[in-house]
Amino acid sequence: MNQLVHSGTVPTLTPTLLYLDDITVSFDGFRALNSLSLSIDEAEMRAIIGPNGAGKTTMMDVITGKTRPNQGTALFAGTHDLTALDEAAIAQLGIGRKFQTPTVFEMHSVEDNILLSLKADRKSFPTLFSRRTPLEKERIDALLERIRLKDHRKRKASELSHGQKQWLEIGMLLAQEPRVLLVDEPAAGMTDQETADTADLLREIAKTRSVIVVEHDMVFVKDLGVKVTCLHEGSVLAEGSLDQVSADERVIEVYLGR
Amino acid sequence: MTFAYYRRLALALCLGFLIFAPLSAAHADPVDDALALFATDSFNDTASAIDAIGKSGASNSAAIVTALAGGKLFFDPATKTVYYRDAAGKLIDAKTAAEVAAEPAGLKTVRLNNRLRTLVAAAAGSLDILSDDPAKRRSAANAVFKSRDATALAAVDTALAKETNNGVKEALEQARAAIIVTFAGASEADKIKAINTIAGRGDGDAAALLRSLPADIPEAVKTAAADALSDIEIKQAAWAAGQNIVYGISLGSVLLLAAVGLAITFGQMGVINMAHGEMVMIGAYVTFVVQDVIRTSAPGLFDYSLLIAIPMAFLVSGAVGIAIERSVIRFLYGRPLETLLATWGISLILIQAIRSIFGPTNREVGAPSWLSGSLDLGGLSLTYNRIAIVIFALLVFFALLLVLKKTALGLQVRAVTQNRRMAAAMGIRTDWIDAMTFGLGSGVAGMAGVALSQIDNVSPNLGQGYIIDSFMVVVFGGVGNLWGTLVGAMTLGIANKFLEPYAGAVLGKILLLVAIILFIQKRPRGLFALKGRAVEA
Amino acid sequence: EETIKVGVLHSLSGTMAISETTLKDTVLFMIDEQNKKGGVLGKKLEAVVVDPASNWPLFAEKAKELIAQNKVSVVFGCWTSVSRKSVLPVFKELNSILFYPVQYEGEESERNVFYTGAAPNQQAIPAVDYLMSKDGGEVKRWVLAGTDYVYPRTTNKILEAYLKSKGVAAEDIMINYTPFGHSDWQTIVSDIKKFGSAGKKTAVVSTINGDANVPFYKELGSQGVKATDIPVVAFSVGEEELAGIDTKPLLGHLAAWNYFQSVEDPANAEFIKKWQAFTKNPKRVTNDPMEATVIGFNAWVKAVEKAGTVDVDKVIDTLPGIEVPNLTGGISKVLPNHHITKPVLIGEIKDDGQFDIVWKTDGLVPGDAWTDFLEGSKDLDSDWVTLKCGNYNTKTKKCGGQAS
Amino acid sequence: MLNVENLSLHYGAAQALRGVSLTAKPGEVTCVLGRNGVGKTSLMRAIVGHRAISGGKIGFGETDLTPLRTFQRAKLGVAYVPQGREIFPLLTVRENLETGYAPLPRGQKNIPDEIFELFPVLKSMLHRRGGDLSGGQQQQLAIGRALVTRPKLLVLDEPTEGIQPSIIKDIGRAITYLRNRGDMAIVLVEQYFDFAKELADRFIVMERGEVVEAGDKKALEGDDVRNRLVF
Amino acid sequence: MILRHIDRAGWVFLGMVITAGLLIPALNLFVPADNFFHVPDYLVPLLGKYLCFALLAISIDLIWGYAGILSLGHGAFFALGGYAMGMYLMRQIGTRGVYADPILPDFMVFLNYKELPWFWYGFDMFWFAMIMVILVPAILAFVFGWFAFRSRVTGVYLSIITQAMVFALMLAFFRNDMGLGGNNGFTDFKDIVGFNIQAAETRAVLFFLSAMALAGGYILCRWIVTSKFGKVLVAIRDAESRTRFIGYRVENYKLVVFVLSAVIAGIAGALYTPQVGIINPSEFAPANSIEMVIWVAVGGRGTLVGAALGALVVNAGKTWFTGALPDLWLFALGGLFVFVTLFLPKGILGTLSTGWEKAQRRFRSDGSVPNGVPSAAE
Ligand SMILES: Nc1ncnc2c1ncn2[C@@H]1O[C@H](COP(=O)(O)OP(=O)(O)OP(=O)(O)O)[C@@H](O)[C@H]1O
Ligand SMILES: Nc1ncnc2c1ncn2[C@@H]1O[C@H](COP(=O)(O)OP(=O)(O)OP(=O)(O)O)[C@@H](O)[C@H]1O
Ligand SMILES: [Mg+2]
Ligand SMILES: [Mg+2]
Repeated sequence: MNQLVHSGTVPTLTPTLLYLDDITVSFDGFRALNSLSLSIDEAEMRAIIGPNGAGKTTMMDVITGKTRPNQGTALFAGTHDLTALDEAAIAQLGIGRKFQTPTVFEMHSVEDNILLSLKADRKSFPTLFSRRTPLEKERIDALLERIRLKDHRKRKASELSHGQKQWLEIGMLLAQEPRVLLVDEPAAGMTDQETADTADLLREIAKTRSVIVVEHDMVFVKDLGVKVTCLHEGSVLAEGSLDQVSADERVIEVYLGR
Repeated sequence: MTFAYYRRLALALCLGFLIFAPLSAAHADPVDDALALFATDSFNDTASAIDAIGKSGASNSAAIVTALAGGKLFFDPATKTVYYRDAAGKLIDAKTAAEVAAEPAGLKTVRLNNRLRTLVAAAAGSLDILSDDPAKRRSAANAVFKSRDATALAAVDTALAKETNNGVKEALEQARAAIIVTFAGASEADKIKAINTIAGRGDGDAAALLRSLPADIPEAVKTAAADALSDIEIKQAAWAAGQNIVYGISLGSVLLLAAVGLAITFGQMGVINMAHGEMVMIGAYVTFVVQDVIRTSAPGLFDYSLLIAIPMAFLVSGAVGIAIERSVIRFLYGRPLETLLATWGISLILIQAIRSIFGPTNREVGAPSWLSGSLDLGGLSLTYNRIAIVIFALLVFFALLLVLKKTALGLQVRAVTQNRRMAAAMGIRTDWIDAMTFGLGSGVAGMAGVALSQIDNVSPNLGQGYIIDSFMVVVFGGVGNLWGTLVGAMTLGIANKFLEPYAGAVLGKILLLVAIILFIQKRPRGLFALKGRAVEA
Repeated sequence: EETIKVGVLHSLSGTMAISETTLKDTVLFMIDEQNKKGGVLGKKLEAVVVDPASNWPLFAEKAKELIAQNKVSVVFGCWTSVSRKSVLPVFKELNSILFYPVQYEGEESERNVFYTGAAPNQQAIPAVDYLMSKDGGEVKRWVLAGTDYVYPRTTNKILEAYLKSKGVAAEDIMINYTPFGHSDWQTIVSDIKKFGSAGKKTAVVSTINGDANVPFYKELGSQGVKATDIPVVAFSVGEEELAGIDTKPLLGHLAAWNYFQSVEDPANAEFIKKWQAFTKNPKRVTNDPMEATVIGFNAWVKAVEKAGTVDVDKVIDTLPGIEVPNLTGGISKVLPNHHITKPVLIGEIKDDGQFDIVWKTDGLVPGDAWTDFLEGSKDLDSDWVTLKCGNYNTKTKKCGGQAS
Repeated sequence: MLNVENLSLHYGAAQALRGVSLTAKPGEVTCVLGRNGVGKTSLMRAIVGHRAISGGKIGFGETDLTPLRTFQRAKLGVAYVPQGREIFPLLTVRENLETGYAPLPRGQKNIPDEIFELFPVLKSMLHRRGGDLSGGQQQQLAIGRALVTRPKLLVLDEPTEGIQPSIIKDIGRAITYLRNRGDMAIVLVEQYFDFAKELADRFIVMERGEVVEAGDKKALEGDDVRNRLVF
Repeated sequence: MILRHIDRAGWVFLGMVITAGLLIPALNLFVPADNFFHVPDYLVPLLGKYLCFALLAISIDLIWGYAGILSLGHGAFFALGGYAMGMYLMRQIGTRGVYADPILPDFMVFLNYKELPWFWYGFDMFWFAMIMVILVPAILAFVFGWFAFRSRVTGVYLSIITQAMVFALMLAFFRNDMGLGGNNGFTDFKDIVGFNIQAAETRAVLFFLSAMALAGGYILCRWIVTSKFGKVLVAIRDAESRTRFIGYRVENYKLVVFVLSAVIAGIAGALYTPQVGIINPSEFAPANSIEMVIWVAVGGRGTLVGAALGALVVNAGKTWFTGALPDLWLFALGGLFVFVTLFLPKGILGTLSTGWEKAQRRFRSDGSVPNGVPSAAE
């Protein structure tokens, strides 16, 4: 497993790695996030649940620079103001993301998808002159093995099935070796067995990195065994262990159902 | 000297026609002499002849001048006899004023040049000052205003006394003022009053008159004229801005017409339709063919030719569009860039086809009478054909908007372009929608061709001239947004017309292009960009 | 059977096709006529037609192809100045003959080119003279409107200098340039109207080219600019262009050419008849560049017959001095500067799309390669017979451009 | 009603389905189970006509669907909720639903109320663009859109993906309701085993493009099938 | 090794280009004119022109085929390179112009220029002109790209503003006031670095240089597109925003290729001018730029070799058609474009190579599919 996730990065001393405060995002008057506050510590895994449209994906959009909040603070490692940086800068800080609907480079082979994601200098000229090192090759192999796409490594990503793309995207995320992983619905479209496997993987990663997982699959969330935050209408509805949260009347009312 | 000629002529005509006082002349037969001058085929002689015939006292001299103006005065080079054709079309011997039984062969028209045309028009024009038709009276008054001929004063006064129509009356007063201002005998006070009247007119002609006042006028008149002139100039500057907007809207409408079809085939369907211009061209040729058929088989319908051509152009271009869609484009959905290649090829083929069929030269498309002339609104001048184009462009635009917004077609087109496979799974006949939409876009382009035939060449290259502008408009407005096309066309049109007077046509266009480039930096998805996740996905 | 090949280098597609296609047909017609007469030197003529597609570099390429690959003896071709400039080096390098049939800006005289269209002194200057005369309306104020390229630029420069030398004040001259294919003339026409309302007789001298003319005239018509108010004299509008316009509103506007279809002359009548028969179109019009092509063609035939060979050098040497009848009743002569003598005619547009000839020079005007009204070219002279030089500087007594 | 026999399908040279057979009857839910990449979606694509098949037969009632184009199948009453939602992103929610009018006769062009009862969120977002919705909302829209066409055969490819638990339950109830109405055959692709087990009247399990197990409700009780889904 | 990434088609192509670069001048210069193998004089610059176009097509394919930047204004860079070379050639004419002015080119004399405009300084020196050939397109591309890519202008919007750019340049160069010869542009060149430009030897050398430039341009582009950088470009082409989320600064990548592509186009233009003998604003015509894109599409977008092939096929076709079918050639050319899109959807090269693969497969296999669906691995 260590091969998958290098422990090369030195953890900063600040316990809070990601800090969101009073974030509001509105689209034509509709508040997708409503003064949301949240903080994630170094090497913490957090599960986020909440009804469809609660703002989970929007929150990730804010963190990764895709959406600019109308108000609020978003800090990374205490110093970087995420609302002022662009997507590439944020990614280079070490924030990686898996999208809700799998988005991979369709025209590239599975292998190249991973290669492009591998942690490396992202500047254009170094990239121009970079050549694949044996170390990189090893990492690619390990990752492909882990996401069970080794046999598909030469195939174009567009030819993968939906679930395979999900896995590929997880692989790409791992390849980046980010300090924070934002994982939006990793278990969607996976079998129960695969879902459990994903949970294993995430738990493993979370030993050294921070992870934010969004999922609707309660079994999976239970498997993760971490603190759960339930969003509703753009702000936090409940927070705590899964048992606590799922016992909350309001959570049952708006989310779990009876 | 033009002026002197005119003066003598007008005097003669006034005396001859208005007062009906027969003049006895010293010469044995002045009519003969005058007529002989018509038959020499020399412009100078003709000028003298016009003068002489007026003086000769011939009873039909008015008829002769009218015939001359209409190109209906003839002479027989062999016998030097002069004839004219009267209103009823009968050939009359100018001397005897009797109808000629057998038309002599080899008659030649007495030719006019611009100088003579001015003389004749003025002569014939002052006859109109007492005409029954107010429009004729007004134009006669305007002619006098321009000529400022002192001898017309009496006639103007007579006319003024009788005039009941306010507009004509004003024109007559201005004409009178114009005469007074230039008339040596008028008093200083009268002249200053006259200058005020002229200033009230406030147009270019008034300014021209004031500018060209003789140098030897009294100081007071001079200052009054200078004041009036600067007044007029200020007013004209204001009008000029208004006129620019009018020109801009008119250019914008042309752009809109040219682009609106593309807003469908490209904006809605996503086909990079390089053959769009050729659809416009086909529309223009349909107009030509319609007019050609009308000219040969039903000349009476000529005034309706455009009204007939519009639906015809829609159908023909639409049909060509459908044919193109069915035979080529439909294999290319989902490969938008290849539509560029294919439609470029199609455009070459269509250009050459038209060139092979109709020849490489321009074809004549005439304007129906109701489209010629212009409407003057204060200091603005709007030509009818431009007004018609503005109205037509807006009609087409809103009709299209209605079709796309209110019928199932509009929704289905968008569904098909956004996700072809899923649209089919929803039961939408994608191929039928494609064909109809492409046909609609092409048909609309064809209708644009009818309008453009009125202001541009009808040649195989017609479409090429508009294709770049059309893309510019659609993209500037925001692809897929019909309103964007409207606003884009109007913005570009007006901007162009405001830049042109300052920078010149070439530099103005360059500046506009640079402005577009800069604008797109600010709004990378056009004027009416859609926002939100939906687009980024 | 051995033939003599004649190259035809006129655009059959693209923007210039509209004008040039007719000239291609004219050459084919002339060849046909000549072959009926038995050809030249006992051999039939054979046309080699190519399409340079209004693409200037392609002109050079096609010229090479005609001369080097098809081995033509002479080429009739080009319309725009730039196409001529593009092929010049080719004709010099491969030593062949080009007959250029279109009015142009002058400032050129090449050994391998014969200019049968009008030089500025055979069109522009007489036209202005006419407008300044009593018959022309004694024009005092001038609008020089042109398309922004070298022919209008040069012509207007010459005219400006000429007008100033005639005492016209600078503020009485308005110069306006528009891009190629300009189609929105609203502003310019209204500016012209405004300029013309200063109380002095105003005229427009138009060097507007090609496609832009139709919208220009349509706008003149719809804004009611009548020839009696502000006459427009054009140098690039002929019968062919007018065939595409409803000319009723244009009555009386002018054009200056060396030939009009309406010229009353038996040779012309005969020519028109045969031409219409050849094209199987009884309405097909003729125009000035066609006449220039005809003169050039006949001059070449005559020179070949005189020289007894199609050898390029011999024919070039024989051509100056050759006299051929033109279609306006005179005899045009090829001059040592490779231009020809021509009459200058002014016509007014009639409502049937033809011109009414209202003025005509007394005799034929010899074409002048270098204008007398511009600084740089005043001192230049061209003579390929005695001086063997196209740009002989009469001051320095040197022939320019001969170093290589 | 639906009768798929011995179906095979290729992507280029690669074979994705090998002799797959499946039946679905009105008033029943047929579940298709299998791990990632075994060909479930490919099978659905074949049924709705998004992919040409290279062998076999698809019967629908009396009609043979194989020669028919996608929209013709939709006209016959085949509705599809694709994996990945495939919402028309720039159409509003209402317009997305209205695309379902195309195969309907004139009188029936309306949106049944039951859709809004099932997915109330759609009602409040009628004017929002489809692409702006959250993932789960889009999934709901996709199901709603399919129901607008009043299908006889409803093909659902992983419809619960990304949907919050309470609504999954609602969807389950809805499917039960539609099944019980008896006029609709339902084919359901599902990886969420418990959900499938609850709804399925019959099922197939696929592996490498082949059907490896088929049966009815009872066969799902044991661990056999569940084990099939473990890698 | 830079050559390692060249595939079979690439080697065939390089072989052909280099052979042609050597053989054609040799056949022109050393084989007597009546010999069957003689290449006539007029053909050498004509073929040289095709090579320049091929190089231009490669530069377009680099940005369009790999980075998804559809430039409808690439003619601008080509023409600017051509103009820079043209200015040098004009200054070489010296007193051999018709007005025999030692400094001012002819067109300036008759437009009454008193002295050389500032931007003409230095162009009498070859090295300076060569620097400009590279610098001028590069600077334009840099400034344009810097703004456009930073503002995230993409897709048709980018295409249209490139078109606006080339259109504006065309109008500007048409203006006689620009001091660049207006509509006529530059022509009637005399010599280049001291050699007569019309001499067969000079042309042979120019042809050889064009072939080398094409080969070099191909190798460079091929090296770029097979590098990781090239993979990033493709990623940008297919999913621009996704690439950003992985941390690549998309605008910089685009800017680098765009400038590079402009420089290659400029070099192509510089080689074009002396061989064709004229450079004028029609090179900026938007339709020309569209046509260039079409060469690439005909040959096969995203294949480099195909782009070059497309340029050769279309232009050779044009030469041939305009001579053989002067009245109808647009039908032939238009028909060719339609045919290619309908029947060779991947362009000529794309289709050839798919055909080759198929044939190979048939040869190798007996039903067993090499790329069969691997099942989810156990
Ligand atoms: N551009 C937009 N315009 C309007 N509404 C938007 C826009 N983007 C998002 N929304 C709305 O914001 C809300 C939050 O969406 P978001 O995708 O964050 O939800 P989510 O919690 O991820 O839901 P799910 O679990 O379904 O994925 C939704 O109601 C959505 O419709
Ligand atoms: N467009 C395509 N081109 C080539 N191969 C494809 C394509 N789509 C799918 N495949 C391949 O076909 C096989 C079956 O894919 P399919 O999408 O049907 O699987 P699935 O069972 O739906 O999987 P999932 O549960 O992940 O959605 C997979 O191996 C996949 O890689
Ligand atoms: Mg979400
Ligand atoms: Mg699937």
